[in-house]
Amino acid sequence: MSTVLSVRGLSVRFGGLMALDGVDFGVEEGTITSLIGPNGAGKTTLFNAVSGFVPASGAIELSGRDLTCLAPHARSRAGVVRTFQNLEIFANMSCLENVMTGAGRLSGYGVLAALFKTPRFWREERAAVARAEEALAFVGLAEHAATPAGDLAFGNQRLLELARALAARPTLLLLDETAAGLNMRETKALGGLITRIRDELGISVALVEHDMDLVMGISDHITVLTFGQVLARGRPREIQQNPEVIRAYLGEDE
Amino acid sequence: MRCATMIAFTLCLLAAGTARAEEPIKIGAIFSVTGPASFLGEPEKNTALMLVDKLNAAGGLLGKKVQLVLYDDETDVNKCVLAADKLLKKDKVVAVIGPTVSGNTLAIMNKFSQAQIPLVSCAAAEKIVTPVNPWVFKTPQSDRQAVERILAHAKAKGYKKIAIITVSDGYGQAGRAVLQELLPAQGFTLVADEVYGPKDTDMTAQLTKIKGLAPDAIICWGTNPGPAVIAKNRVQLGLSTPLYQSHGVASKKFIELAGESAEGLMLPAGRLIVADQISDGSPEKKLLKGYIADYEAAYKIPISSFGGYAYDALMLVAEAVTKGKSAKPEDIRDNLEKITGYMGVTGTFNFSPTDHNGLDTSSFEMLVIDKGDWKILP
Amino acid sequence: MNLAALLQYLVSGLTVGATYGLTALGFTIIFNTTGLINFAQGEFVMLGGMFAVSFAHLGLPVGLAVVLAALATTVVGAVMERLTIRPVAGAPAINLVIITIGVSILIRGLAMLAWGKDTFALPAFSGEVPLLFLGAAMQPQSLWVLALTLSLLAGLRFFFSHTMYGKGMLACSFDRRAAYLVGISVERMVLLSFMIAALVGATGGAILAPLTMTAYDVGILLGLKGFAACILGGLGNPFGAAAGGLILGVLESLGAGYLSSAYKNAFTFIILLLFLFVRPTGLFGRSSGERV
Amino acid sequence: MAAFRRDLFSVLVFALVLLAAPLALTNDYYVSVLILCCLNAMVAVGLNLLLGYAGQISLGHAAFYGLAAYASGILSATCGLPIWLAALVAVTFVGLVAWLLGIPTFKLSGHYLAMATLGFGLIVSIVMNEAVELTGGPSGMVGIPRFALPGLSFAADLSYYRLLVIVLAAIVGISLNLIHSRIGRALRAVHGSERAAEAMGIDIGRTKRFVFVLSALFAAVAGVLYAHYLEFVAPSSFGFLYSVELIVMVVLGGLASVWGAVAGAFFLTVLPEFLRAFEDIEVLLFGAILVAGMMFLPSGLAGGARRLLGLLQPKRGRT
Repeated sequence: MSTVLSVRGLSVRFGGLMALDGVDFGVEEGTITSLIGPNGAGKTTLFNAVSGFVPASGAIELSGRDLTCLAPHARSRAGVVRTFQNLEIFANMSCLENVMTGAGRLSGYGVLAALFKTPRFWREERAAVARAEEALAFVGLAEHAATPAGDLAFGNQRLLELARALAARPTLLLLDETAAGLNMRETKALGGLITRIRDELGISVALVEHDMDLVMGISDHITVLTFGQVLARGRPREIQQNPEVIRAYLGEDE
Repeated sequence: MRCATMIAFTLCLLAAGTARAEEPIKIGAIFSVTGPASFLGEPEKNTALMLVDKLNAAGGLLGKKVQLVLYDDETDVNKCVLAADKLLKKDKVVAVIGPTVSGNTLAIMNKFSQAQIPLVSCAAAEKIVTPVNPWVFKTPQSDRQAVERILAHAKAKGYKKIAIITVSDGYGQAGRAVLQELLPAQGFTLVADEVYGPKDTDMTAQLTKIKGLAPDAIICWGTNPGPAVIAKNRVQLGLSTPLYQSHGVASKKFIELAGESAEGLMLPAGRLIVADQISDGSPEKKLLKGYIADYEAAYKIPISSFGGYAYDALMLVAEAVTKGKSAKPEDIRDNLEKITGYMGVTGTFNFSPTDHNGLDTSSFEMLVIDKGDWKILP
Repeated sequence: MNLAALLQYLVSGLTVGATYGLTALGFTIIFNTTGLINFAQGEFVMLGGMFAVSFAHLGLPVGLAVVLAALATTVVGAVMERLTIRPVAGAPAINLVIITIGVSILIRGLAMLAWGKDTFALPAFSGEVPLLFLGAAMQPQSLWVLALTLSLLAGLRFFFSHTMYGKGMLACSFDRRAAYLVGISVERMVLLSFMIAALVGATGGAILAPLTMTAYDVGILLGLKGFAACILGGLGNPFGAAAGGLILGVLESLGAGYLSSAYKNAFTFIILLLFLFVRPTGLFGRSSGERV
Repeated sequence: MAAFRRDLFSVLVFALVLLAAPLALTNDYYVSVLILCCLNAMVAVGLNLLLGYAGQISLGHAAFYGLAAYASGILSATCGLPIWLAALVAVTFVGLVAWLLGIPTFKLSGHYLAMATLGFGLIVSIVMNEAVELTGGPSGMVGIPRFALPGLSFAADLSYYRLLVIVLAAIVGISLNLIHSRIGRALRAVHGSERAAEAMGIDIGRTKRFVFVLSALFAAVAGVLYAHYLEFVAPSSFGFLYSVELIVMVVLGGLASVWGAVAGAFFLTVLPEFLRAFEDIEVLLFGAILVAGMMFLPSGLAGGARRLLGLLQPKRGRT
């Protein structure tokens, strides 16, 4: 088993505040790795640093390739695709178009091809539509292809964002609190979906999540962050029994 | 029965005949009734409408009514071009007066020579008549004549170093170009060449710079309200350097705006605003007083000196129609060119194939503002 | 370099800058409640001046004319909000901006019909004998303008940070729904912001009229410069707006004095652009408004 | 494929209707109005790509229009270049200016972007006014030749109009083709959420600059054709107010709709011709129509038309 994502000594500073302080984090190929920790521990910041939205010091490698110098879009093109804690769907486009934007990561035709409708344009467009439809079907939104994304119910918008990321066929999928705002039934279905992403699509997943049942149910590995530092890492069972983790959680949350 | 039909038929013919005789002479007009140049366009429109009523009340031209087809170009080039197209292609007028501003006139001139319809512009720029476009005339004096009047006065006073401050619009640019040319040519030194924006509200910066260069006189070229601001700023800065204004502010409005700061300022202007001070009994006084009385009776507002350009434009066209006894565009053009010694509101016009403005510096008087009123300088 | 001249440039610049700053304050008030740039703000300034001239013509004392002008314009502001802004509450910002553009055209058109196209002057409040210090001359009216700008600024600061209404208005701009949930009447706050903006703009217009004169179409340029002042200072900050206005005025004046009066505005805008490229949210700006 | 066929068909019908329009009009004068309609529509379609699709405002498009008009005018009238070459150089020049301007400008967003583009427009306008030797200053520049191509003359307004219809149809076609492609989706993604667009591998800086340059190029093409139609240019045609008018055309026509922009441009150009009969209250009516239009047709003419279509045939898929 090889390492897909390897983060070493990652630090992020916001003004005087150390949001992340020398964090090591890794995702093994074909696994679901969760990142948990109390509010403000730096989980989303870690994702932002990995996907390039905040400047950070330290090493970030994707399958051995250095990502630190790349802009966010280039990291996405390299294979790290993410979703957002606060929904960031393209409300002004249909569901299919939303997902095709993700699929666009794999097409490379230029302006002239689009203008003159070259064979390459048609080939790649058809492929993009196919991939988008496949991704929509995968998350169960096939019948909503033509619906404007803004008209979808909240839970479905979460799924749409997931489909959009999947259509990009990432090497590593970063899911930022995808279950936030979902009811129990939806959360359970989401858990199944994430497992299928790993098993059927073979995509490695990193997950920031507050819902402990979900995390414990589907994760292969868990890393716990507090105050910008790694508190513990291990399998779900080990984390559940780790006294420091329990203290951190009881001290902060419940 | 047959007889009755014949009578009816004859009546019809007669009716048709009179109807034909009453088909009006259509004259087009384009003025900037709204927009930045509305202070010119509005009195021009008023004057033209008033004159047409007067002409028609007196029996029209060649026994036909005169119809004025008037469009507002909103001081906008595109609207002006559309208005010109409309007059030429849709309304099929025999001649056009206006537009109000130079840029718009320049933009549509070629259309008139192509369509072979005469245009009598109410805008001042020299470019309108030099080189002569056979189909285009203009009634306002050229800036050159105003500048020459000012410089003659300055020379007599012995001024050497002159500073100029001009507005950055078509009017100011035209004046600035003439000043830049004539000042050195007539032996003056141009020490400062400052510019201000049409909507600027404070020119102390420019005047401070001018003050530092100590000129003998300042010439300001602009239309309200800028020159009034400059007059006020001059007093504020304690500048005693004589200030010449241009004929662009030759209206009571300027004195009202500048208030006491206007005292002692000098400017060249047509005689309309000093009609009272012209010697009694001269035919010019009668013409000017008549125009003023008619205008103020018709609109219940004080006359603006700028309406005179439209007065002359329309009356010159009327004169050409009457003189040549023809309202065909080409005849109007030919006869316009033959008009000499025609006394208008702005001055005495002497058109010729090489001069489509027909005015000289005698159409200007040098005035000084004294106790809130104009006074003719000897 | 001549020191008296430099001082004069600064004084002139501050005088002109105060006119921009005053207009900018009005932008800030509405922006702070609605996140909207009100293109009719310049027209409020124009109305203030024109109403004041009209009332003064009726023979009222200048002070009373100014107060009445400000009140009349406040009514205009309220009517504008009720008729054109409230009915479409929640519409995209760009639509609202177009509506304010339409309203500004409408107000300008009405003013043209009512007052004609001429320029008018209002008598100065305390005469026109220039005040001199260190060789720089200044109209007494300029002092009125500067004083008014400063006191309005102080007033607004106090209003926004120390009164219920002011805080409520600020809350609306940050998060309308949250403001609504904590019991703030968003509708009333928006109405109030238009009224205050009209009041501030009109007071400015009336006090400026003796210096700058007024006509039905002075609103466009003032609006433009006022907007630039807001941006330079950082949107939403009254202090920034006033400072932005003064800086713009001084830049123009120095540009006219030392570079070229023809290019003084170009000079000002180039500096503004370069500044924005370095500091994308202005002098005192919080994060940028992403609404347009 | 279906979308492409529909676009192609609609562009063809559009061009044919416009080409046939003069036959139905009683007077040559209306051709001049139509010519201005076409020119405005070219700029509006480009601006709509930027504003409607990518969600980036520009209050400086009048400057691109004007720069191209002046550049082509100066090159052909003053420097004596052949018109087609002058036009080509002018358009390229404007594209270059837009590209250079886009680099620092698109670090800004929202009102600050509006200010930056507005400032650019004002600076260009000041230069047009003040660089008298080059531009002829405020009263404008005369002597620009009528557009002509080697072997083709467009001296008559009607033939010029036909040329404009073809160019406009091409611009509309190009825009529609782009919209229904990866690039169009990228534009709308940038509008929808810049962060998500980046996360999907879209280079938002490049995308914004691309659409900025493209819309500037459309404006430049229109500007060149304007100068060689009027045979005269003056700075007042390219001021701040024209930029605002363009924005109004786009929004009133309907954001993110190519046909909406065309409709908005035609509507706003023709409207004053109808209002002219009202003389003094023309401006009032214009303002009132603007306000009412925005209040009652929030998604513009295109949105209104879509709603009407929706009423007529209740079940329709994508719009």
